[in-house]
Amino acid sequence: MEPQNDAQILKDCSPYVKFAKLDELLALGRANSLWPLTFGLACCAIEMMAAGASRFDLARFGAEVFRPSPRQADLMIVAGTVNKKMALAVKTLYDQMAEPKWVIAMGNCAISGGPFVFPGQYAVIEGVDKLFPVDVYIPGCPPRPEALIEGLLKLEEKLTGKRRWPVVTPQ
Amino acid sequence: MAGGDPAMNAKLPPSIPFQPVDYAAKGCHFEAVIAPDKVVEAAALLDGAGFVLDTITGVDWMAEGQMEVIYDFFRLEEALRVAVRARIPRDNPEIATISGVYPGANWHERETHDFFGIRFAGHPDLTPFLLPEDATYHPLRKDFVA
Amino acid sequence: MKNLLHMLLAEPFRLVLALLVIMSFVGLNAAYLVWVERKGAGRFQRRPGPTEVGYAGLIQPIVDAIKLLSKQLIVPDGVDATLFRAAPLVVMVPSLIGLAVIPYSDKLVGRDINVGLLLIFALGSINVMAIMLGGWSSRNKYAIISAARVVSQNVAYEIPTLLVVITMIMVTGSMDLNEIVRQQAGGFWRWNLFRWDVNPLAPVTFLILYVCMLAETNRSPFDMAEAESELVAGAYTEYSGMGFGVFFMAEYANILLGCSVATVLFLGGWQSPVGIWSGLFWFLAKMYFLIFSVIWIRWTFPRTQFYGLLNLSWKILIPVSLFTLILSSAMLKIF
Amino acid sequence: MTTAEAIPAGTGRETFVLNLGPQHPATHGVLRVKMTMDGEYVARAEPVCGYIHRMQEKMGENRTYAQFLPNTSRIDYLSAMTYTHAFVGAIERAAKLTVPPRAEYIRVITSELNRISSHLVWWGAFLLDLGGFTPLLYAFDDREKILDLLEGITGSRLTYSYYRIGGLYNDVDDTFVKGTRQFVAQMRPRLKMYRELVTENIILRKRLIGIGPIRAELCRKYGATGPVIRGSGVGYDVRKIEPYSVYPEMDFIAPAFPEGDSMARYLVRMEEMAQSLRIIEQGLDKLPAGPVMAEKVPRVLKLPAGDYCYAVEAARGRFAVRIVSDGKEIPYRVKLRSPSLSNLSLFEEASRGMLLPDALALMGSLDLVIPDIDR
Repeated sequence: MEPQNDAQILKDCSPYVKFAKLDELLALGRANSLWPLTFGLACCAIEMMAAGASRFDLARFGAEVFRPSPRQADLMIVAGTVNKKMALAVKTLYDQMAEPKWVIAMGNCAISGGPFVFPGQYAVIEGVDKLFPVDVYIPGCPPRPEALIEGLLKLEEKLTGKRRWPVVTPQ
Repeated sequence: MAGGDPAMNAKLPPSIPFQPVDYAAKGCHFEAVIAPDKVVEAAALLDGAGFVLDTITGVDWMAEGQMEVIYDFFRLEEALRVAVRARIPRDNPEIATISGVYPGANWHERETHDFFGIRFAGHPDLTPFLLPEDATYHPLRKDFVA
Repeated sequence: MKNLLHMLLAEPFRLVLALLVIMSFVGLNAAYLVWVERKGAGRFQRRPGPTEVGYAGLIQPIVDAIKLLSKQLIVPDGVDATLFRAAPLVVMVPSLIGLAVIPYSDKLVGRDINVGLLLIFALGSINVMAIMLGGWSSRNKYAIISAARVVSQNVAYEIPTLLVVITMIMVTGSMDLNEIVRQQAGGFWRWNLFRWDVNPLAPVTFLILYVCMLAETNRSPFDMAEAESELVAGAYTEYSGMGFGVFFMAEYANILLGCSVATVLFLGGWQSPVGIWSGLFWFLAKMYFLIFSVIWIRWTFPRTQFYGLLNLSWKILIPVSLFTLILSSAMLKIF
Repeated sequence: MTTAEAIPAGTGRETFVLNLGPQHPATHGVLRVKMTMDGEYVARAEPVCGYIHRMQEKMGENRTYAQFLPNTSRIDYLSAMTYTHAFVGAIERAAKLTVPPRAEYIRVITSELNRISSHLVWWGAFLLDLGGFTPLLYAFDDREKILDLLEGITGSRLTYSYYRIGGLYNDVDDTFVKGTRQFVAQMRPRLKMYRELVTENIILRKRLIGIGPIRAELCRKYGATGPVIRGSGVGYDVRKIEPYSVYPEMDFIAPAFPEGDSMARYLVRMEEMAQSLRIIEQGLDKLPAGPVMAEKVPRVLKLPAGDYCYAVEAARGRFAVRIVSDGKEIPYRVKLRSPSLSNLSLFEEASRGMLLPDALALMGSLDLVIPDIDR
């Protein structure tokens, strides 16, 4: 009998074996209850606050519970420039968060160092993905609160595989 | 001291060699170039005359082999900005601290030390201020390479 | 023989059933009070609050619970692991026990004992001990400051609470909660809140109990234990996942207990304010009104200063409650 | 009750170090404060900066004046307009450019709008420090209206870069003028509501009155400016003392409260918002017609060698730019004198012996923007 790989076995068995939906339930739970860490670095943090405020209201998606302690947060929104002095602290915060955890890199600085990168620069980290894995990148300098909400929906999509609202393309 | 508005002249300590500057073009009323060892004395005089320390900064004149330290002062009661400049050799940049006179100078001097490597003799704590704790480089020197 | 059978089978069964009902009641309440709080806060702050997860965000608490349950439980290096794990278990106990003796209606009571009030206040401080344990065992400076604060706050506020309770025991002459409620039958003017004849300062007494309840449950404006802008997350700083979730739930369970006690002692429990159709509905209505006011206060006032909090207790609440105690005992003696 | 006696040496009382930040809800960013605590009393609070140092001054040295312009709105992102004003002001001074009056008026109007939005963020965040959450959302609600107006003319919500060397990026339209008038009319009753709801709240007053007193002399020694020094009774305001742009033509006062406590600084900022509304109204009334860009702004801008300074009153105090030019296209040195740095530098001395929550209230009342300190 020829050797089969795991995926093949699973595929062959799939008509007969039904896997529990627990994973999907957990994913749904996690996606709809993303508690961000209260962690603002620079300009983008103000837009992050604006996204939590009345007009945009992250609470609609259950994501307004900003937890000041990394232990209780699910989502780290890196909102601003990370420099070499700060890098260790950001890394520590990420390590202190309980699994499962996600990271949104908000703004150009967090994505790539943004406008603060030039030949011979001595301070900024050129993208937080050099420190830890990033799930969603939101470009902008700073991104609008709508963009942050879109990023959050993208993260939910990544978790559940389903998109909450259809994507609106500009006319 | 020559020229300028007499009312303003009266506010300045007479022993510092202030020269009037065209405010409309430069944004400063008086400037004085003093010897590096006179800095503390000048600061004490300005403090006595009620000036506020605006900022301390350095300029790296690499071509001339010099570092310039610029002390900006202003008054709270009227528009009167003065700058005091002192030049020190670039290969041994050392100047006395004025943090004993103006405690607010502490951070400005630390920052200037960070950026230019200018040592402020007698400063209580010249550890890096804006740069990482273990930084040994001085990025605003003109010959700095990252 | 029949008696023995009753003792061995029916009564334990009834107790277990009551406990199960109370546990689910507490769980459901804690979950949905969070929803009310989030939705209410949204309304106070001119925003919709949770809307997307279920109709009007109604599934939000369940989703949060699923997420918290599935989070990693971190026991950080250097903590006292036993105490660290025990604290969240202990914190729920007093409110569960307390709710077992609260009369929800004439018949609906977990265990109708004649020292119910004593039981509640004898065990009521355990949750503070749990917060202290959690804070102390976390080996986190914020948590330790918070633990110290919680203890001194509790010491300060336990005294006026008990003075008020003693006053009420004297006024009603009973520690049986159902008996206290029964005495208040006949309409809202018969509630202990308006018993001018024996306690002319009854509304003040109620206010003291209410303020103490806010302080003992660590609610704003007395939320010293979890002073977010000062102490990060206070005693809970190191707790992750459900460890934090239990503390979070216990806060609401304690509010539930506090508001229930206040309802029973002052607002006539399950008695109707107009004298007819008394029952469970009135109890819940009064209790939820009190809970709503607690939420309302949280989103309206800034936090007090810690010495302000202690001053309030030692300099105002304790003398006033002592005065009401003496006054009502004098009234009882004279009339 | 607010201060403890200094701990005498050798009494055997144990202190511990509490590390506040770089991620802490009260530090509004990435400031770190090393606090030596005696129980809940602050024995020594030493701010540690540099966690968001972004090389702004180095960047000034390796790009042209126009290329550095966007950076100026990212130093203190809450009052981006005033910071850009200082930078373009220094260049206009050096290049002897005359800015058309319409542009100057629009600069003043937008700067004051920006000041209100900055103070609103401070107000909300400060109340958040004190444990009141709701005011933040009210403040942001009002702020959104300002951002709508500014977005309409600049295209950006936060980092405007609206002022250009010699004038403005573009002219304002009727929508902006009408909208601003409407905003001023709306904002006055809101300020009254804030006063009644928040300022007169007993808990707030207890937490602010007499807490964190800062004497005027301390401000002078440390170079603290803006609302901090005005809260100590000194009416120093760059707009009044060293006027720039068209501020001399405006009728307003620089409010000063002599108490020096956190409440005084609070009241200064609240009153400043009302004064800014007055300035905006006058600016709209006097708004002249005409171009918004100076003629003959050189394409390749080279400043004559020398030093050029320009100071403005930003939302946090005196912001000054010093440009050292050696006659090239690229500045030789750009020094940015930020108000937050000087304001924070007195924290160590002012907070000694305070309780932790009071020290945090004091820090909140200084209104810090950390990237403004670290640059």
